[in-house]
Formats: sequence, C-alpha cells, structure tokens
Amino acid sequence: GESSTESNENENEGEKGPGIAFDVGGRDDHSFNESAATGADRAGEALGITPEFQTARNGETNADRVQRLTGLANAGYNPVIGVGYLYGDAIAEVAAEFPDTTFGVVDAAPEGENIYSMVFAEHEVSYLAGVAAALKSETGRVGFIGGVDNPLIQKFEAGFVQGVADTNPDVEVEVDYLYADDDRGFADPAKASEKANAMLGRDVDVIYTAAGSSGSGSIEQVAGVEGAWAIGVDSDQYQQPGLAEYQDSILTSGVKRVDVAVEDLITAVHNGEAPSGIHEYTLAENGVELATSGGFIDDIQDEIDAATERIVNGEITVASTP
Amino acid sequence: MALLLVAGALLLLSLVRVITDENSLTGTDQWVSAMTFAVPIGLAGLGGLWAERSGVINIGLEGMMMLGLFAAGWIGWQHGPWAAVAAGIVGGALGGLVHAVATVTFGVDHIVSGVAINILALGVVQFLAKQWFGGEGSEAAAAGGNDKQSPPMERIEPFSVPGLSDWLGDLADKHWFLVSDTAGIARALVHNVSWLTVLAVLLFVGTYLLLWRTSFGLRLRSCGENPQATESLGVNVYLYKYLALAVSGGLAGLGGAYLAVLIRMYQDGQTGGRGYLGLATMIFGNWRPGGVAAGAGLFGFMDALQTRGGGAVVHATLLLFALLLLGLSVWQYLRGRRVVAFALAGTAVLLWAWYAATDTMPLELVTASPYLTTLLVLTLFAQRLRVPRAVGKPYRRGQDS
Amino acid sequence: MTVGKPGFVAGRLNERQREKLILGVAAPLLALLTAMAITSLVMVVTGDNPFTAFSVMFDFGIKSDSQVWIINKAIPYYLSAVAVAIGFRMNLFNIGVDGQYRVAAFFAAVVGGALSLPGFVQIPVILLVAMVCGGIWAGIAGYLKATRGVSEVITTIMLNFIAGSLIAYFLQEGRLAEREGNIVHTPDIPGSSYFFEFATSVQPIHGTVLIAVLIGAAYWFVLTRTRFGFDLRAVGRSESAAEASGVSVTRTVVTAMLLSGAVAGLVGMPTLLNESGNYGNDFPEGLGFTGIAIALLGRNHAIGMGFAALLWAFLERTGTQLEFEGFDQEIVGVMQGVIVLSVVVAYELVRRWGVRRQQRLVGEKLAQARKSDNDQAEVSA
Amino acid sequence: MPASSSRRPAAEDAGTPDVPAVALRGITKRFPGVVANHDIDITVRRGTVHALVGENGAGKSTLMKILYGMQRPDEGTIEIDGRRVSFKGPAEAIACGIGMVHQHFMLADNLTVLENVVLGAEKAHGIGSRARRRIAELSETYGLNVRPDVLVEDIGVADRQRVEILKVLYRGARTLILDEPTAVLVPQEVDALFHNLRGLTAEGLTVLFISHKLGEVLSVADEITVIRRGTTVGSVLPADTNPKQLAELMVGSELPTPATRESTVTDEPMLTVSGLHLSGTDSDGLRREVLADIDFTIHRGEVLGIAGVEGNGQAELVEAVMGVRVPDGGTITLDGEEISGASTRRRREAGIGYVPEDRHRHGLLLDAPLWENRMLGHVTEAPNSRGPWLTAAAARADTRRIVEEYDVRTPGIEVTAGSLSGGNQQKLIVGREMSHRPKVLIAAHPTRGVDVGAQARIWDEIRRARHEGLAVLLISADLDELIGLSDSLRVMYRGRLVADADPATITPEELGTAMTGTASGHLTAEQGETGSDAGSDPASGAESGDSERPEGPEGGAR
Ligand SMILES: Nc1ncnc2c1ncn2[C@@H]1O[C@H](COP(=O)(O)OP(=O)(O)OP(=O)(O)O)[C@@H](O)[C@H]1O
Ligand SMILES: Nc1ncnc2c1ncn2[C@@H]1O[C@H](COP(=O)(O)OP(=O)(O)OP(=O)(O)O)[C@@H](O)[C@H]1O
Ligand SMILES: [Mg+2]
Ligand SMILES: [Mg+2]
Repeated sequence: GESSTESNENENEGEKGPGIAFDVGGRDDHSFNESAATGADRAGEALGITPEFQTARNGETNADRVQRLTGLANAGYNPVIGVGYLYGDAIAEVAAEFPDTTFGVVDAAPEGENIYSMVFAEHEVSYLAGVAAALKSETGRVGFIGGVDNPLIQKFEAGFVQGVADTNPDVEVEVDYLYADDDRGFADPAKASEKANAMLGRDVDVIYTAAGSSGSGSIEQVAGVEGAWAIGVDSDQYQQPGLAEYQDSILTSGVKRVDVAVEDLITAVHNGEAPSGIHEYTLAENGVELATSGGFIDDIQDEIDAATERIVNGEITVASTP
Repeated sequence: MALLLVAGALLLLSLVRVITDENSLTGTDQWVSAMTFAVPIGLAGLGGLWAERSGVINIGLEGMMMLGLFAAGWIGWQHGPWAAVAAGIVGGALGGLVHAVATVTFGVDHIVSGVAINILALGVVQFLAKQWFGGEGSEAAAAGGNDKQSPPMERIEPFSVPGLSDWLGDLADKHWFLVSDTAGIARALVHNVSWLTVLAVLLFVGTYLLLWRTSFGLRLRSCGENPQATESLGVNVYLYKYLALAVSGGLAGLGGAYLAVLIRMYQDGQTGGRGYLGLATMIFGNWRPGGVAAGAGLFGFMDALQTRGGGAVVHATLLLFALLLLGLSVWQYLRGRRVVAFALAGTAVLLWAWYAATDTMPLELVTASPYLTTLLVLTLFAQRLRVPRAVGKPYRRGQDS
Repeated sequence: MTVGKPGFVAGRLNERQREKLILGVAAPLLALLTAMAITSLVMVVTGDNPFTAFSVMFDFGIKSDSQVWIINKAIPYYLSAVAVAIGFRMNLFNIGVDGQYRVAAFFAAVVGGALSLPGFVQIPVILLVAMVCGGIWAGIAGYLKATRGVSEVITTIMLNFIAGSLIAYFLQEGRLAEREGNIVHTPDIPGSSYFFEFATSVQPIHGTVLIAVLIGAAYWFVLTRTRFGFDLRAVGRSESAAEASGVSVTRTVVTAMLLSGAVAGLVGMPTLLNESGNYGNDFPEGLGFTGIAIALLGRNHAIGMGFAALLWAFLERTGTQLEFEGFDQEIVGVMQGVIVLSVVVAYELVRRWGVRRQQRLVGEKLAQARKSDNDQAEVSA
Repeated sequence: MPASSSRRPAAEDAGTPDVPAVALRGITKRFPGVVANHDIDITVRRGTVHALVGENGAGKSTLMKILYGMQRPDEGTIEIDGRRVSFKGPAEAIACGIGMVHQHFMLADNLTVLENVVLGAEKAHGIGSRARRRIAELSETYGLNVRPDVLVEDIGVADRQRVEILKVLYRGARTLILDEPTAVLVPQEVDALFHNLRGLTAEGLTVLFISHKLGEVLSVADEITVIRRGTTVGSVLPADTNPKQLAELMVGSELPTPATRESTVTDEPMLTVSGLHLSGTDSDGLRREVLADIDFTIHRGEVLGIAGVEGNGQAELVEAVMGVRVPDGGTITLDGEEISGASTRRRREAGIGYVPEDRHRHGLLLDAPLWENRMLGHVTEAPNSRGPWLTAAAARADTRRIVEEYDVRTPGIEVTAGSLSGGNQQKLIVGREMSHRPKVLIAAHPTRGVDVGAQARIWDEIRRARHEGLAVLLISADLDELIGLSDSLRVMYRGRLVADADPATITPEELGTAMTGTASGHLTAEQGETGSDAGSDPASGAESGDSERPEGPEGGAR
C-alpha cells in the first residue's frame, strides 16, 4: 500500500512550527520536560505559532520513538525536538530521512547535519548546589538522592560532591540512589521520602534530590523538619504549584535552562536558520543556573557568584563523573 | 510458639546489632519505615488471601491497587485524605467486582482474567489521569495536577502516644543489649504511627476474626475448599465469591490509597509491582493473615533497611542470615536430616565468610535484597504450604467438581 | 489455564473443521466488536468521536510503512508470547519472561560485543548464549518448583526484580559496559553480526521475523506432533494422570521451564541484532508482560498468537497517530485491556457452548442406543 | 429423634401414619439431549428405608437432587408429609427436613469435622462449644463415634460417611437421602451403617437409599423402587423378590445365566515382588511405614486378589509397583527382568497395564479427546508414535477400534473424555490397557461405580486376557468381585500381607472379618475346603450362589 510519508508530503508543505516529543515524564513533569514546554510556549506566543506536544507511553522502544518523530517531521513540524537522552538514537535515525527539517534533542549528542544537540552542564550547577549546601548546613552533613544510578544522574552527584568538598571539606556528603537500574526510580516518591527521612534522621540537613517525580517525596520529608533544606533540580521547583506548600523549605534549585535552549532553537528555525551541532549549555552562558526564588540564598550569593566566576573562567573544572 | 519465635528473633537481632554495631537495625525509624513499606504490600496480600480463601486466584491485585491509587488521588485532592481512603477502597472493589464477573459469572480462567484486569486498569488509570488531572486549563492542572499526577491532597497527621513514646525512646538510646533493642522496636508502635497503619493492623486482626471465628468466614473458606459441598448445604457460593472478591479488591485498593495518602497524590507507576509482591507474601504466609503479615513485614523490613541504611546495614544482615541458617541447621540435625543440616551449615559459613571479608554491599545487591530474601525463605519453607483446595478451579453451580 | 480448544465436534472431517474454524473466528470477532463498543462508549463519555478515531487508526494502520513497522514490532511480542505459552500449556505461569529475556539479551550482547567472528558463526553464538542464559534464569524457577515445590509465580516475580539488579551491576562503565553520553551500553557487536533484513519499498523488515516464524512452527510442531509435546500437554491437563501414565512431572516441569526460558532468551534478539547492536540502559523492558497478554489473546495457539502480536503492534502504531488528530493515545491502553478481557470472556462463552453441544451429542447418542436396546428388549420380550 | 425437633416444620405433628413422608408425582427432568427423569412416581412411607435401584445413568441421582432442591424439575410435584413444596435451593429443602448424603463425598478436607458439620447451619448452635456439644450428643445417640476436631483429610472413608450422616442429622433432617453410601465400604462397615440406619428409622426418620449392590438392598430396604431409563418401572417388597428378578427389572431384559470357568494358572512367574518396604511422611510430619515385607508372585494366567480395608496400603502398593513411588527396599521383577529402579514409563513399556482406582485423576485427561486419551500411558508405543513422532492417524484409527470392540458409547472419538459417563470411561481405559497386550495388569477397583452391563464386560475382558496368559493384580473393595475373579487371595492389613485365602472356599463374610486384622496365615473356610470353581464367579457369594449378574459369552468357556 501507500506509505504514510508519501501521502502526507503534499498536504503538509507549509511549516507548522515546533513539534516536541517528551519521554514518559510528560510535559508537566515538574522537571526538564516542563521546562522545554515552557520554552516552546514562550516562543510560540512570541512568533504566533502553536507547538505540538507528544508524550511517550510506558515501556516504549526505539521504534516507537522513531515513529513519533517521523510522524512529527512528516506532518511538517519544524523544528522537531526530542526531550530526553533516550531520543538520541531515534533522532539520528529520523534526521537522516528528513534533511530539510531541523531536529533538536535534549540531553543527548547524536551526530547529524540537521541535528541540534542541547546538552547541559548539570555538574556545574550541581557544584553550585553543593556550595550552597555546604554553606547552609548547620550539622555538617548533606545528602544527595539520585533516582536511578545512571550516567546522567551521576553527573549531578559528581558536581554536588565536588562543590561541597571545595567549599568545606569537613562537611560530609551522603550519596544514595533509589534504584540501581530501574526507571521506577523516577516515579517512586514513597521511596524517596523514606530515603530522605533516613538521611534527616542521621542529621543530614540539606538534601539535593535528582530523581524526577520522586523528588516531591524527598522535598516533603525535608519540609517536615525544622531548619532542613531541600534543593530541587531541573526547573525552579520553588515556583511549582504542586510543591507550593513546601516552598519555604526549598533552598534553591539546580536549573537547566532547557526552556531557553528550546526557545532559541525555535526562534532560529523560524527565522530561517538551521542551527546544528552539539551545543553545551554551561554556567558561562547561563545555560544552567541556581534558582534564587524565595531569597533563601541571598546571604550566600557572594560565595556562589565567586564559585560561578571560577568555573566560568576555568579555574575550576567540575568533574562529570563521580 | 509464636511468642517463642518473636523472642528468638529479637535476641538474634540484638545480637547482630551488638556485633555489627549497626544501631539502625533495631531503631524506631527503621521499624516505622518497615511498616510503611509493609502495609501496602500486606494489604494487597490480605486482599489476595480473601480471594483465594474463597477459591479465586487474584493476580489482578496490581491492577486493583492502581485503581485504588487513582481513585484516592482523584477524590483526595478534592475532598481530603479520608475521603481518598474511602475512594481507594471503592476503586479497588470495583476492580474486584470486574474480576468476579469474569471468573464467577462467566467462568473465565482466574489467571487470564487477573492479567486482563492488570492491563485494563493501567489503561484506564492513565487515560483518566490525562483527562482529569492533565486537562489543559482545568482546575486540577492549576492545582498542580498533570498527566501523571493528581494535585496534592491534605496530609493525615500521624500520632504518638505521648509518655510512652519518649520513655521508650530514652531506653532505646541507651544501647543496652536486648532491652534497648526491644524498646526501639516497640516504640515503632507508639511513635509517629500513621492512622492508616493502625487501620491496616485492625484489618489483619479483623480478617482473622471474621474468617476463622465466624460462620461467615467458615462459609467463605469452605467455598475455597469445596464449593460443591458448600452449595449443597444451602450456601450461595456465588454470593460469597462476589463478596470475597469485592473485599479483596477493596483491600488492594486500600493499599493503593495508602500509597496515595503517603505521597499525597496519585503518581503514575507508584504501585510499581507491589500488587505482585502482595501475592507473593500471601503464598509466603500460607494463606493466613498472620503469615501474610509476617511476609509483608519481612519484605518491608528488608526494603526499609536497604532504603534507609544502604550497603552497610544490608551487609550486617549477612550475619543475621548466617546465624539464622546455623540455627536451622542445628534444628534439622536434631531431626535427623544430616545432609540438609550440613548444607545449611555450609551456606551459613559462606555467608559469614562473605560478611567478614567485606564491609559493605554493592547497591545492586542491596536493592535486590528483599527479593533474594523472599526467595531464600520460600526455598527453605515452601513445602509446608497448604493451598486452599479448590482455588483456581472453575466452579459452576450444580456441576460436579 | 483453560487450555481447552473451543469445542470441536465429531462428525465428518470437513464439517468438524468448518465448525472449528467458525468457532475459532467467532470468538475473537465477537470480542473485538465488544471491545470496540466499550471503547467507543468511553470515548463518547469523554467527549471524543470514536468513529473518527477508528478511521484514523485504520487508515494509518494500513499504510505500507505502518505495516512494516507493525511486523517488526510484533516479532519480540510473538516470541515473548510463545515463551509464556509453553508454560501455560502445562499450567506453569511464567511471569518471568521479562527477567529472562533481559538477562539473556544482556549477556548475549556482552558476548557479541567481545567477539568478532564471521557473522555466520557469531550470530548463532549470540543466539545460543541468549537461549542458554534465558534457559538458566527460567530454570532456577523450574528447579525450585520441581525440587522444593516453590510456586513459580513467586519465584519468577522475584527473579524479574533480581534480573534488573544483576544487569545493573554489570552494566557499568568499567565492568561490562561502556559509556556514550548519557547512555551506558555493552560494546557494539560488529557490523557483520547484524541480522539480515528484507528490503521493501519503505523500511526493511527485520530478518529476525524468520526466527519468530521458526519458533512458532517448532512450538506448534513439538506440542502437537511429538511425544514430548504430548507429555507436556498431558501434564498441563492433569498432573496426576500424567504421572500415572509414566511422565515424570518434575522433569517435565524443569524441561518446560528451560524451554520457555530459552525462547524467552530470544525475545531481545530482534532488538539486539536488528536495531541496537548493544544492550544499554535504553533497552526495551516489559516485553514479557506484553507476551502474557498476547499469549492469552492468541489462546496459546501458534497462529492465534501471531495475529494477537500483530494486533497489539497495530494498536501501538495507530495509537501514536491518534495524538496528531487530537485524541489521547492513552485510549489505546484502555482498548488493549478491554480487548483482552472481552476476548477471554468471549472464548469462555463459545467454549462452554461447544461443550454443551458436545454433551448433547453424547446424550443423544446414548438415548439412541437405549432406544434401540428398548426395541430389542421389546422384541425379545 | 431427640431434643432438637422443635426447629423442624410442623409436618411431624400434622403427620398421620397414612401420609407418606415423601411423595414424588410425575417428575420429569430434561437435560440437553437427555431426559434424565420421565414421569417418575415414588411414595415413601415414614419410618422406612426405601431403596432406589437402577443402572448407571438411570436417573437416580438426578431425582434425589431434585428432591434436595439442587435441581428443579421441569414437571411434576413434590409432597413432603402431605404438603406440596417447591424448592429453590438446598436451603429450602433442608428447612423442610430433608438431608442428602451425596454419591461423592461433599466434605472440605482442610476443615475439621466440626466445621464441615456446622457449615450452612451455623444458626442452630453457632460454630463453637455449643455446636461441639450438640455433635457429641448426636454422635452418642446414633453411635456414630465422630471426633469433632480432627481434620477431615485425616479420617478414613467410613468415618467420612458417618460425618456426612451427622451433617444431615445436625440439620434436624427427618428424611435422609443416601446416594450410593456403600460403594466404598467393606462389609463390616456396611453392616455398621445399616445398623445406624435401623436406629434412625426406629426414631421415626425416613431413609432413601441408592445402591448398585442388590444383596445389600434386599437386606436393608423395607421397599424397593426400580428406575429404568429415567422412569419408575415398579416398586417391590424385598420379601417378594430376589436379586435376579431385581436385576432383570432394572435392565429390562433377561440376563444370561452365569457359567463357571477353568483355572489358567501356570507356574511361570510373571510378576515377583519381594521384600518391598515403603515409608511415608504423614500429615504430622512423622515418618511411618506404609508397606512392609511385601512378598508375592503372580504367574502367567493368574489373578491375584488383594483384599483389605481401604487405606491399608493397597494404593501405595500399586504405586510402588507402577514406579510412581520409590520404595525404601525390595525388588520387583517382571517376567525375569528386574524393574525395581525403572521409571513408570519403562515399566509400562515392559508390559505392565494399569487400570487406576481413580479414573478421573489417574486414568484420563478429561479435557482431551478420546483419541488422545488412547495415547495416554502408551505414547511411546505403536500405534501412537514412531520414534519421537506421534502418529495421530494410526492412534485415531485404533481408538475407533477400541470404541467399537469395547462398546464405548460415544458419538465419536473427538469428544472429550470428560463428556462420557463413568462406565464408558472405564471401558475406554480397559480397552486402552488391553490393546497393548500387557504381561501384567494392575487393576484397582476396575468396576467401581460401573453398572452391571459394563461390569460384566470388564470382567470378561480380564478373564479373556488371563486365559491368554495375562497375570493380574486385582485390588477391589467389592469382595464378590475379588473372590470371583481371583485365583489366589491375600489380605492386606496395615501395610502388610497378613493372610492368604483360597477364593474357591472363602466367603465374603470371612474375608471381611480377616480384613479387620483379626486373622493371619492361611484362611480356611469352616465348612470345609471342597468348594469348586462353581462358587467363584464374581457375582456369586453374597447372593447365595445363585448368580444374578450378566456374564459375557466368553466367560462360560468350559
Ligand atoms: N447436570 C446434568 N446435565 C446434563 N445431563 C445430566 C446432568 N446430570 C445428569 N444428567 C443426565 O441424566 C442422566 C441421569 O443421571 P444420574 O446421575 O441421575 O444417574 P444415576 O442413576 O444416578 O446413575 P449412577 O447409578 O451411575 O449414579 C445421566 O445419564 C445424564 O445423561
Ligand atoms: N453438569 C453436566 N452438564 C452436562 N452434562 C452432564 C453434566 N453432568 C453429567 N452430564 C452428562 O451426564 C452423563 C453421565 O453423567 P454421570 O457421570 O452422572 O454418569 P453416570 O452414568 O452416573 O456415570 P458413573 O458410572 O460415573 O456413575 C454424561 O454423558 C454427561 O454428558
Ligand atoms: Mg454416576
Ligand atoms: Mg448417581
């Protein structure tokens, strides 16, 4: 029979604006998916176009992702952006088939003429989080909870641990992961909550949680303890409606400006450019940053700025693996 | 007998605690947390028990739990946590009734129907969550809901028994052999106790009383042993199976609601196989409430240990197992089973050697520890299990076996 | 497990076959219609137009590239279903296909990445390693069941979780894996070790479809045409009768688990040998559970499971397309659940009808015999 | 009946001696394709034992289920103590004072006797100590000797039977239905049961009693109703009839007269078992001896009968010989070849045929078609397979032959075994086993629950094969069958072969006594050992030498 690509090519000559494909977390994951969505919405509003959002089902394979991206490209969306490292291979595969479309991918770095890869210096912002944690800790013990022990999350761990150590070598860091290799780690707040509870019980008073949706469990526990601080990830968790009642315990968040990256890409494509190559969003260009909402780190802003300065001018190299 | 076992377990724990210096083994928080992990699994297991005692295998517990989780999240953010609990029970019970219609009325194979319910529940829950929580511009979305989460609900505050809790706490902090250990564990019963845990305990006791001490229970259990005989005595077997499955689903749903109340929302995937684990604890527990509680307790204990303590503490349990196996070995030897005894003793020595040679355990092994423990315990004890005779067999009114 | 086929009825061969065929087709058709009706209802209630949705799905599903996609997607589903069905046929409930294929695919990928033999040697080696590893992982459950009487339901659930941890331990940089960006995976297998493909006018069809077909044929053949298959089915139908007839139940249990595990070991191969070339933390999970659903849908029947696997893949393919038309793809999950449930109910109803019909025939036969006895008696009296 | 009578319907007071306890009028019940009951009329007087006899499938059980409210009649009326009733379920029948002991035990093994008894009648005395007292009281009154707190799985068949009766009495039944209660009992137990029944009728209770053993029926019943093909063909008084007439009434035609037979025993040993020991673990986890010092030899052409009360190790002996259980010691030799360590399959291939005691559990795949059942147990042999491959076409053809030769009543070989009646299932099994020309046949209760016609056919088969040199190990609770078929007899008690007897001279009563463990060594009949083959037909004996059972043509070869 007829192929779906053939049938659609004629109908959808015109450009349709950005098509965004999320991984299982979905567009409102309170995390970097949400951030990407915000960026797209902003760009859309500014340029008068409507972005199309699609989300993966549980247990998808590469074939499903390829199909989703193909569908978007085929329907004329441009740029087509895959959010999450799992989209890396799929983007590479689909981009080859649609040379006239610009593809963007977050957290992965596949090669391709028409691929714009956006990777972030999570370790750098985590370093700053470590600085903040070390400075704010009264007990001299801070903790890190990762959702799943994989390379991406290890980047957060590495930066955080280094940041703490560089700021105050006497502060101890407890590092723990919810699961060794199981995506349940990003959707198990109950477990994160127990883990945080145990850490708090051991006098840890600042906890940095990089665990997707599980993070809310940890933040809630921290909020239950006087004087303890939670540090969020990916987006400014202070601002999230779902976490509103814990606001006062959210010290700061290690923010990935996925929104900016995505907005820039959309704008560029809209303006007829076709950016490509791997682009690392670092501290230097505000690709990652420490959130200041709530003003809880105002008192240590100087130290943080100093650390930022040193990272930016290369005085400190932050390790990306523990 | 049971008391003796408990005393033995306490002694063993204290011993290991003293040797390894892992105070968290008998710490209050560890045990509170063990309860937290045990309760949803235990409730699912109890649900399984109700179903299987009435003769119906319920592999759909996971799905019923999901329904409970969802219903609780949905009602919870609008009407508060207690309404969520009720909704969870209703949601799960609906799943149980679907299972009843399929297995009892239509005579579908129990496992087939259970698997179908798991698939269906997942589909329904994800579909509705997207519709109701993630709808753009909806009230729920504004309150913090999205495709994968409901908006948060109120908290149910835990309670502590004032004087007792502190007194036991002081005692526990002294780290006296056995005394402090007992105090630490006992304190888990009076300190920061969740009302839902209390409810769960009541349900276990209530299940025992209802199923083993009343005529209702006798009838229900006999449906699982010999439904033909039961029917021939004028008991409406279908009715009892329906009831049992509704309760079964309700309990699994309550397990889901417990999770929802714990994390204060519906979170996609939060059940994470707990329904299946419930099924395992039911078999583990020999289809008795006490056994299910013990199974869930063991699981919760291991899970809490690994979640809270990580490698070092789980490492300490190696010694626990070594001692346990040694004890078993002696017992088997006394009963004249030499080969078994030597095999057990050998394993114990190996475990001890492992314990002595290392001082922590890799994360991967730690996360697997609850499952490994369950497997180990079952391997040692499985042959003493007694399945309800007619479980899983299709039953039609007026038909010979 | 109700393994009974939809009742077939004695009589002339072609008549019997025709009836068997009608019964075999009637049930799934009935179920499909029921499922569509229920799904439509759900959509109507939530304010969507089911007819548009169905037509979108249909139109998209029959596109040539969709067909290729569906076939490729169905390959692991089918293998997984066969693995589950081998257990079902003898009343073993192997929930552990999930763990089995992951362990198998992982070690197969490790071996494949470490060797660089010519493809015609290396591919069989990889397949063999996969089957052996899957067999071992399932064999643990079989062994515990046979010797210690531990329910395979529990052991396989536990082994699924343990499999995850086992793989996680080895799947680390410096152990058996390497890192590439945010992905850790085993070293890539050499290009020559990729399985061949069938070129089509659109994307190619994976050559591993041949493995699926072979396994399906072997499954059918062994079960229905060999002594071993007979023993296996005998144990499934009645353990006690099988034992008395000379079948060693424990040995059959272990063998069946090993076979089930070996087939499960192949589930990851289409992905490994036709797509990814390595096992990484992006390797698909959960195929084992899909396999259970498909085995149920296909009634453990070699061809039935084929259709079921294709249906499942069709739903996934077209579900994604629904999103483009403003529907929620989650409706596919509802549909899958409803289909499985209504299929099993429909089968049961049809089966029961068949049994009743059969009993009526037996009864009539007896009545006839009696009648002729009577006549005789009257004559002789 | 004592105290509890208050809860019963007022019928008792209303009753005058002329009003029948049960009156069934014009009962008709149709099942798809079958008319199970057609225009049945039965009147049962109060305080009597009323027997129902009829062939397998004649409709007796169906009728009783109708009376007990488990089935609803399509036509006809039921009167209890003169009042018209119509039951929606057993509960209503129970409330009317009807109780039923089913053909197959209706007990939950994993519950205690007490729990089984009070189930469904908890309102009467609760489920605790009051119930226990009441059970003790009833047990005392009727001499039932029931222990309330043991698990049912731990008690023997006779005890289970008494529990079933107690269940009925506990509900205050005035009318008891007993469906084939004696099928599994030995003569002493039957006597005890009849004694109990007498006690009940003396108390004014009414008993409806079904049995295939006509001798029994004649000895216990006050009145007998014969059912043939679903309808009543007449009621007789025991005094006015004899077993032969009764059987003819049941079957509807004259039965062939029996004939005697010659001995075919040779001195060629076929199956030798020596020093067999087997121990097992009981429910308390204790090891105890199940079989000890079992020694016997069966020769070509010989039938060795094993008598014994059920549960004395017969089943285990069969399993040990079949290789299903591994004995602790001893050897088994088949036709000169030692098979002690061989697998069940190997033994079957070597020439052991097996007609199991429980055909549903051990003999058939109920969900599988007949031709697959024909393969069961012989799948490694022709015509079922060649090498590792099945030869389905040949097996099908051979199944058709068996169906034909053994008169298995079925519309075809594609129907499932489960849809055949018990007798036809048994014929299929016997046909299957005989088709492989076994050297040794192990037949455990080969005719249990099978009607007279099928019974005769099965006996014939065994005799024919014996004539051709088959050795048979026969285990049966039917002592007439045992004495009639066997060439030599051994008595088994508590896992040992304690006595032997000559079937030519022994009577069922003597054998029954020996089975209770009171005798050892060689049993001799008091009236002398001059018995001839004439008395050894299975159907003779209890029914005083005047055999009433049908016999196939070949049985009369003399
Ligand atoms: N539930 C049923 N559905 C269909 N047919 C049935 C059913 N129960 C019994 N029958 C039919 O009714 C006939 C009478 O069966 P019933 O069990 O009453 O015989 P019976 O006289 O008790 O035989 P037996 O002496 O072997 O116990 C059987 O031959 C069978 O064909
Ligand atoms: N529940 C049922 N539904 C339909 N048919 C039935 C049912 N129960 C029994 N039958 C039919 O009844 C017939 C025989 O039943 P049953 O086992 O009572 O026979 P029987 O003659 O009493 O055999 P037995 O010798 O075992 O006592 C079979 O042909 C079967 O088709
Ligand atoms: Mg019968
Ligand atoms: Mg009967």
